Amino acid sequence: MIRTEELLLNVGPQHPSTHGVLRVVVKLDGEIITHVEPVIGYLHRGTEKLAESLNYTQIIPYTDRMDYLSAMTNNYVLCYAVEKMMGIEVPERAEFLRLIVMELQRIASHLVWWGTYLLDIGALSPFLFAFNDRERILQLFNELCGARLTYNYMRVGGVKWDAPEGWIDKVKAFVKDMKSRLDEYHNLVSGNEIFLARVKGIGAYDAETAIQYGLSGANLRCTGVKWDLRKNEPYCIYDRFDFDIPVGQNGDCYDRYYVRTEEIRQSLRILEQALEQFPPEGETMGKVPRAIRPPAGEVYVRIESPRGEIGCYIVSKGKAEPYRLKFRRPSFVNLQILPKLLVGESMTNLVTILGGIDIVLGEVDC
Amino acid sequence: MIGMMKGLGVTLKTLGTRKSTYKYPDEPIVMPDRFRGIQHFDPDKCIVCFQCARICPTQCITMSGKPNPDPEKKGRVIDTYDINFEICILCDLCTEVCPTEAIVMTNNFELAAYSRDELFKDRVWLQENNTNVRKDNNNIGAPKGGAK
Amino acid sequence: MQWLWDQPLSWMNAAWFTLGALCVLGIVIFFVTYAIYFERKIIGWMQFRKGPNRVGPFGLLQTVADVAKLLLKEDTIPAKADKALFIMAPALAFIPSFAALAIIPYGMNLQFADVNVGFLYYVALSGVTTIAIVTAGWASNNKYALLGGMRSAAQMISYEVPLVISVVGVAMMTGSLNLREIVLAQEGYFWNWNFLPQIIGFVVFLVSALAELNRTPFDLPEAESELVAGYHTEYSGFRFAFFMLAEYVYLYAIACLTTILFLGGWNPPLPQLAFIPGIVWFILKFLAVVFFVFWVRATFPRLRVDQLMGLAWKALLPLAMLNIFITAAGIHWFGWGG
Amino acid sequence: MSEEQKQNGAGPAEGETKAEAAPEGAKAQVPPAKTEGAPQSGEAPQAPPQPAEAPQQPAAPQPGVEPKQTSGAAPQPAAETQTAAGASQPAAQQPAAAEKRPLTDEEKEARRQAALAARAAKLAAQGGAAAGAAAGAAAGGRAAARGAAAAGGEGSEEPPKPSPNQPKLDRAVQLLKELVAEDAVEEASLNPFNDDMPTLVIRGEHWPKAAETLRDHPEFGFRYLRNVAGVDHETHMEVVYHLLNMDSGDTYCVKVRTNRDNPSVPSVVSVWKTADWQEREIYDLLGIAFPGHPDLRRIMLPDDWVGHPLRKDYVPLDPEV
Repeated sequence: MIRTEELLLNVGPQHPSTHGVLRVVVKLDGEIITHVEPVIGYLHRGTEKLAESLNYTQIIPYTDRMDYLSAMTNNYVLCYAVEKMMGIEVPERAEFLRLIVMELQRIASHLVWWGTYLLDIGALSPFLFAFNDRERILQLFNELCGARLTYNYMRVGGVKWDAPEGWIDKVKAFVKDMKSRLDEYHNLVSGNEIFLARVKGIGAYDAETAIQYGLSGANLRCTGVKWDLRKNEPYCIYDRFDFDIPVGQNGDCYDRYYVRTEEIRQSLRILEQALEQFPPEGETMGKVPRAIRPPAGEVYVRIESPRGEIGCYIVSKGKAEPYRLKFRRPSFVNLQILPKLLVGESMTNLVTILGGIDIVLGEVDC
Repeated sequence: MIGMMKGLGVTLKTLGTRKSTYKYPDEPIVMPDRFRGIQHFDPDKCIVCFQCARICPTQCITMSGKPNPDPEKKGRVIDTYDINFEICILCDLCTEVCPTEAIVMTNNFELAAYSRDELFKDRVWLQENNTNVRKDNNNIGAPKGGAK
Repeated sequence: MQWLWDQPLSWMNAAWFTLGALCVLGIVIFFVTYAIYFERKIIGWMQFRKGPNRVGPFGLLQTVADVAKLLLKEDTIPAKADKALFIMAPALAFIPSFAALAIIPYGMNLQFADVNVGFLYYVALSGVTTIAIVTAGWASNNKYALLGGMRSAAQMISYEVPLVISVVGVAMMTGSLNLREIVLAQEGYFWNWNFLPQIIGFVVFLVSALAELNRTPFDLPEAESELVAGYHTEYSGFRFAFFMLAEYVYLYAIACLTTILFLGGWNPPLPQLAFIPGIVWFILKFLAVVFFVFWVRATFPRLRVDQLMGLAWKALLPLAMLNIFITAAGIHWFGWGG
Repeated sequence: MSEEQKQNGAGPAEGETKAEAAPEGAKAQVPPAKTEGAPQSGEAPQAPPQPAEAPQQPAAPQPGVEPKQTSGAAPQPAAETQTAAGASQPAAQQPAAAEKRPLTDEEKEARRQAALAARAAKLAAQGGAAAGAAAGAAAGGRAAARGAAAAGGEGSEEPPKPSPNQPKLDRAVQLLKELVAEDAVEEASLNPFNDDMPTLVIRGEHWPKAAETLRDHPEFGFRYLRNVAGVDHETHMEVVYHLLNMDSGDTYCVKVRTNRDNPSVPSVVSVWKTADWQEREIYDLLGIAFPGHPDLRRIMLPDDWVGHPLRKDYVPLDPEV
């Protein structure tokens, strides 16, 4: 009688397609996965403990390093929370700058996801296509706030830097080019039969499971649930622009791909309208008291980051440092569904599904 | 099959397009003015107010002042000023709060070193690092709303 | 080299044989270094970037530098690896690939060995490499390598079948397996090259050839994103160079075979162009096929293992069979073939 | 924050002794009006929370010049908190003499009084005596009208404009009392910072049943648990759940309190699957046990880690870090 034994395989923490230091302990029966157990914590830097001894301006550089692919949305969620507690009014031009910068960040983050996702599935060129266009966004950010990845751009009450002259036209030029580039991406990949065969029907779940697991962002919208914080709980000045929310039907990897690529198109639409209504001049910093001390109390604020709903829960005791600061990180919550999706799949699908959920380990371990 | 053909078409088209590779080691990359590179420190502007040391999120600035040598001027003069570039995250908060723009960011970013203690830059080194210093030092954190 | 065959073996002949073999080896090594270089250049150009251009003028010495680096690299053998198999696997992979080059006719009399079952000889030898890859996967005592080895065994065996059957059509049309006859049968204009009447056979051959070479979209055995590096995860230094060498020599062999079997070897497309020597046409067609393989690698994603198997048995094999019937009907009613 | 820097910082920077920051300053007699109250009702049900900077923000705070409180619309609390933090945290960018506001005597006297009260409260908090004192007490001696855990039950000092969420809150409390248990809800209040998000504090032992009702009852329908956070107030530990009803867009905040020595809150993984890892994280960093959790292990820290870092009394392994 042949005695077969299950192969215990450690995928990660150092592995080409785990998008960071995630270790997935997998029991394999041949190629089929029988048991999955994600292990995280390799990138845990204790941001929440550190934040308890830093004042609010000092925490902002730490939020850049949480979800390092969309630092702007992390900055915004912290500033928005403090502004909501202190009731600070952010001037018009600062709001516009924040919106433009966040939407550019969403495009950049989706481009990184698109490139690495195709690389996981095996196609080499899309990764270079995506990074070639993302480079233009990084140049824009570099000119605006002096850094390519960790921007430290927003301050409580507004933004630190005003747009240098000529910057807005560069953004307009980028938005125009990106539209045609996006069609080229679809030509390169979206119709490719091999890609479709690799992605359709993989890692599917229904709306009820998505809500049960508290998923957010494209992982929730791919099942047909139309929930986007920019529309359902508008913040910043999102309610002034019209854009629609792409929604998938059957919640498989292809729908997540469709929703995210469609979101890039919608972000371009928002950017166009925002650039037209951009106030020519105005304050970039609201009236902020010298020492930022939110009154005692607590607030939970949430915005739509490229990976889902990022929330910032601050309990303040009236001091300059938060008494307790907790970030609701979308990647951390979205990763919980991985074991449920992987059992019974093959090794190759593990990479496709993990890439589809689009997690960033800096945010998972916070 | 059409999808694959279109894909092949796209890659063929990119065969002839302009390439975007930098010739970095040969031609240095020109960074925009606001780029946050390594700091430049100007000791005589410094009034030893410890604002930068206090605001630094990673506390990597250690400085000490000494009473002014010539008797008639009061106040203090900077004695030692070190930034530990092992943990400095170049977040530009120190230049933001400095009232006299004694510390400003430059555009050069080459910080690679063979040993860790070379990353412990002292006052003299920071003073000499004065190539392509940043002009627009928007220090909004400084008192009086900073030099706009 | 044909005139040497009939004379009895003497020291003089043996020297000629080794000299011939060495010069073919030289040509192939030269091809392999510049195939790697051009592959990286072409794929680079297709991705908005310049390929290697730092070592030597225009980066021409890049592959030479790589090979030198591999030679100097420390040759690690994993602790609990199966030492004998681990050492033997790379050699086992390279030798058949080089031996298979003997039967390729580059010109009318430019052929190393005129075997009348040329293609069969090639298929037999390429089977040996499959064993080498499986032993490499098993011997390096690494789970990823084992998975890579298993996958490649399944893939290469199941793609040899459509590969062989798709060439049966060509053999039927020319009436012989000797590669030189096959090329001679394709004289004249380009439309009586084999790839037009045998268009199905051509497509099936190309697809299964890609699978044989473990190249995208079938590069499952060394799928970077899942299996880290597949069967040669644990190999370093010169042993790894052997695997790379074997892969590119097979690319050379398959490209030559495609030119011979389907694109009319050294025959010019139009007889009026016959003043250009045959070898130039051979090289042009050969480079076209190689460019196509690089082009496919830059564009397509990878297939999953079960899709791969499904494609081989459910799509390519029936197509190849169909091709045989069509050729048979063609020969019988329309008088194709010699 | 190295010691000597604090001395230098405190020494030259501030002349007068700075009392422990009483965030609202002495005179918080009028709780800041529910700034978002009035326009709230007009809001479409789909998007109740009003972005903070909606025009209805009556008085933008004047940073340095606001000694008096303008009549009805309270300026932002930060504006009147000109008092720099106490010795422990010198104000970050507090220039010594740059914008000294003229302090009225009455203002100075009030601040001293607040400082004394704050110090008393701080001692009380350390002593842990005030068992009943909710989180509010630890926040310093300001009037009880403020914020979430106001001692006087829900909204005893009803703000001039009753906020639209008030009826929802009462309905929720009443429903929970009926369906779960008489004493299920310890407190209920509206969080003024969060567009009056109704906040309920539910007793630990009734929490599983309450969670069930919150999710399944047609009136609640909170099928989406968006955030689970653990907070360590010196006097007690708290687990905060933020719930969302996707159809109506309401968000509720539910808190469950537990003592500090062996904190435990019943797990709700059976109700919302998303709580699984978030509870494990709270267990890992704060040490709150979650009976009923399928697989309660450390998630962030190595398994052999000693202690729970996010606790206030956590002594880091090597203090230099």
